[in-house]
Amino acid sequence: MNIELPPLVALLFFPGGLFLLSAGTVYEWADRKLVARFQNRIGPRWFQPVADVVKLLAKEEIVPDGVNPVLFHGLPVVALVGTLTAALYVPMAGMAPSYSFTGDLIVTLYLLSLMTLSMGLAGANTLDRFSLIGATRALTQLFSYEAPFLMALLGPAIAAGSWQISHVDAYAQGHWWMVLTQPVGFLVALVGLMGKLELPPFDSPEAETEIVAGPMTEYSGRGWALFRIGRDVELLVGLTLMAAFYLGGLANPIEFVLKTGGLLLVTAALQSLFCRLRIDQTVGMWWRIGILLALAQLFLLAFMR
Amino acid sequence: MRIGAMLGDISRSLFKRPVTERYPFERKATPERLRGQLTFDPAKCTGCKICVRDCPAHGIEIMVVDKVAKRFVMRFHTDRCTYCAQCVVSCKFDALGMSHEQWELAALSKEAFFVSFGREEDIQALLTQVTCTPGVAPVGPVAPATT
Amino acid sequence: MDTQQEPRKTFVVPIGPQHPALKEPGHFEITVDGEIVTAATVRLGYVHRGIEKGVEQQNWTQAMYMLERICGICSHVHATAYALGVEALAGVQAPPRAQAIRVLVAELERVHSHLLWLGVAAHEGGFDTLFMYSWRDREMIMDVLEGLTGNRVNYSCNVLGGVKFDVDDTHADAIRRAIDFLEPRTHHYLKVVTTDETLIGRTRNVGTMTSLEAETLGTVGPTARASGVPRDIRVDAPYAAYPDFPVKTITATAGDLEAKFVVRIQELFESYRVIREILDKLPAGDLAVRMKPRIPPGETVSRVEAPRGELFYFLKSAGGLNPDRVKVRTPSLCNWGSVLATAPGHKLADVPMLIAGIDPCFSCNDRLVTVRRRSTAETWTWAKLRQYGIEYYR
Amino acid sequence: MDLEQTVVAAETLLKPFAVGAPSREASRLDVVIRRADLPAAVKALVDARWGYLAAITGLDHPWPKPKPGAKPAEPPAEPVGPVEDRLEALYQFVNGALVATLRVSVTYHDARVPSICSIIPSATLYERELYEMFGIIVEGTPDTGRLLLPDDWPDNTYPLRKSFKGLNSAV
Repeated sequence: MNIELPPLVALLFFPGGLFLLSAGTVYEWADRKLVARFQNRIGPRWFQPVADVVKLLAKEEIVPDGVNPVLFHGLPVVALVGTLTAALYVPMAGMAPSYSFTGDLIVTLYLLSLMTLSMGLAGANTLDRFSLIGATRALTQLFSYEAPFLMALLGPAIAAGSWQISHVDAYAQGHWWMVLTQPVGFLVALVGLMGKLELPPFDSPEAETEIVAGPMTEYSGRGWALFRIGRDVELLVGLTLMAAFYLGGLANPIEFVLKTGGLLLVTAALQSLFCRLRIDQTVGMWWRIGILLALAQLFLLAFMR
Repeated sequence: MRIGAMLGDISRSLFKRPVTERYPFERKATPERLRGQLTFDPAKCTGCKICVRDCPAHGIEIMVVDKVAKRFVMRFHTDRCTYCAQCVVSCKFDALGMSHEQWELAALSKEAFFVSFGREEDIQALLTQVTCTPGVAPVGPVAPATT
Repeated sequence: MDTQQEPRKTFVVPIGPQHPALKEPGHFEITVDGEIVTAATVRLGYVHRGIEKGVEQQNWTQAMYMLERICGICSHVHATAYALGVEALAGVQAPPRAQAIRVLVAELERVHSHLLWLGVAAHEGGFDTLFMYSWRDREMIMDVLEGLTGNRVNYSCNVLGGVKFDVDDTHADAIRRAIDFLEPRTHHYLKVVTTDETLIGRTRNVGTMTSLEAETLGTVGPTARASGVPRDIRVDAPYAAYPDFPVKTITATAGDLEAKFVVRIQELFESYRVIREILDKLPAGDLAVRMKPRIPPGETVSRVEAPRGELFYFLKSAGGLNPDRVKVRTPSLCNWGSVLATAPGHKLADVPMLIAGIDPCFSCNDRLVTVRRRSTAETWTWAKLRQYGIEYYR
Repeated sequence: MDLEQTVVAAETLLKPFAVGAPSREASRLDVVIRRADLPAAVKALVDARWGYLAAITGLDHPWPKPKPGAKPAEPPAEPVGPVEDRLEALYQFVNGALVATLRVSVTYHDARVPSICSIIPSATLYERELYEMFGIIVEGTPDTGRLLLPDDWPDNTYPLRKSFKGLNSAV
């Protein structure tokens, strides 16, 4: 599907700004609800994530002593802007990406990493011990999953012969689902996405039973709300990217909802199945298994072509 | 050794009703022995005050209106009570009991925690008596505390 | 940041008094080098309520309810230890039916406590699904106890000289149904904790304590039994109805966190068996004997096996209406040493699980004197509080 | 090991230190010892691997209030045994069904006992509690920081002594 939108509309309403924010909260709700149902609970009502954000925005923001205030206020904005911008290059809601150029896949991936990077810096910016440990863990985890995740997404790109997301999407629509032809890459990418979003079992950067909220410990009010929305949007963008690459592309909104919803169901199940991994276990797993699998997949693809 | 040992549980739960109770929208029936609000039968009370002596939380007061005519008023502090039912066991005359119907005892004001039991006219009698004596706390919800 | 400027300075991670890992207030200072723990200290007393002093001002009957409230999870064992001690001082024996009901409630309480622990320990390791399921199943026992005793936590089942209520057929059936439901579930949990790869990664060879260490550190209860030290008061010095309904001591040899999981879960099966046996062979007779309000002078020691280990009561009567001295030594206090001794060398991520491993009960440790400071005792109105907030941030 | 054997074992171990005959109840063995003998007695039990330290209980035996008109009695000179006007520390060891208690008495003005932490390291928690609650100074215990009482608790105020009637009156 392809609709031409005036740039301002694309930026503020669809597929940018307003749509992303509301769809992001909906996906967060769906994620929480699914995990709750997997655990035989009721889970939150549909407006809970919105209510959380509204409440946080209305709260006083406490700036702790000893932080750089510019960074403290700026980092949440950078994180959110990064993810919002990334959304412009993906086939959001089954529509063609608003902006597209050769190599936009790489740009998107880096924009998505901005989130984790900002969180790490935000944690390191404060004097809080929990934040510092959380920041160390967040950045350690970033360096471990980033490479395999990137390689796993390169697989479909190599198959399609283009590093442009819209081209890969179009290629995926016309061929077999790549989850069947490249199952290893799909697995690595899915787990990598969970690592990126710090979902359980990869949530040791913010393991509440050890370091409270990790890098986010000192954040309250607006900053925390922005990080949360940023994370929601990242979830949405990540799922869209995965569905476009591995699940036969996104041709229309219905396919978008079904495919990302299905992926969400799988990630929710994975979230509730495992015990949190220690940071050394996470890193060990990625470097020992994740990257090897991704590399093997990549070499195989290179030979096949 | 396997990965995801609880897969069976979570996939079954997806198709099951959640077990979460929707209190206060739905209330489960309370068991008969549930210890809720204290009940008092003024006809049976003899004013021996063993319940007052044994209460670990000082939650019971027995006011004597007329010892000879066996007219007693019990003042019960809902907020102090620990719901241990020692008074019910201690009472040799079965004058005390615990309700299993009145158990939602939370309230927004302290006055609600101060309940007087007894014959209506006895409470009234106590009230007039109390209002005549300055410095004595008034009696429960019939006459809300002014402080 | 401190570490960069002064590399020699230690980096201390404070856990508590308020911390998501602790469901009750306690304070740990964990010195870390990167992620590795190098030292650990503990500070208790945040929920110190002055109970040991408080009971000296209560009469013998009232004191029991105060002591029962030392702990919210193992409340019944406190009341039982105290009641048995007072009965020994007074030279009174509770009737056999009462003793059996005490043991019945104690075992039900052990089931509820161990299931609660299973959930908490899983949660500390970030395994929330196991936490939700074990607590869901624990609800069965809570309902049974509510139906049987009238309260969900502080059952107040004891009176001095016996128990308050009888177990009739409807309650016995309800208990049997709950046990029948729980037994297969418990088998399932045992399988989960011994086979799930991610959980084993967090528990196997973590916090290992040899049996010699366990013995010298003076650990008690499942913590000691997981290291192969068979300390169980129900077996060593049977009390109440345990001589008639003997239990088997469950031990493991590994001494790590996984062994603690296994020991506690296998104790559940033993509890189920004892509960069924008591229901089948409940002795007939009275529920309580009468006790005088004055207790003859003397001293006694009363020991009871709480879900967490040996509960030790020392009672002294001066012959009056009030206890002269009640000393309570709860199992958690014995087991602290094992956490502090095993923590160094582990990852920071293991610390919450190590703490949870002994099933600590902070309220149990902390007892004794209400602090009333006249100068600061001041009631603030909402308006005043708000004004203070505005002033503060101006 | 059955109960009688345990009792005999404990009696033999503690005999050199006992003051007077040990008193015996069904499952208890009380041995009064002198303060100076405490580490040696504990070491004897630990070396023989006789049970474990279950608790250290403090007791306060204040001098009873003299009856009106009567002259207050003189306290005995030798601080031994559970006499009045004394603080007492009970070291309770448990082996199977038996509780063996080492009883040490000290006077109020010389309330100090030697630490047993070099023999049983985990005793430090009990010793700190004993000090905080009864003011019996445990000489040589490794850590003397506050364990249970608040940090701003006044010094020389020991809540479990009978003379303590609440913070306001005690200060």
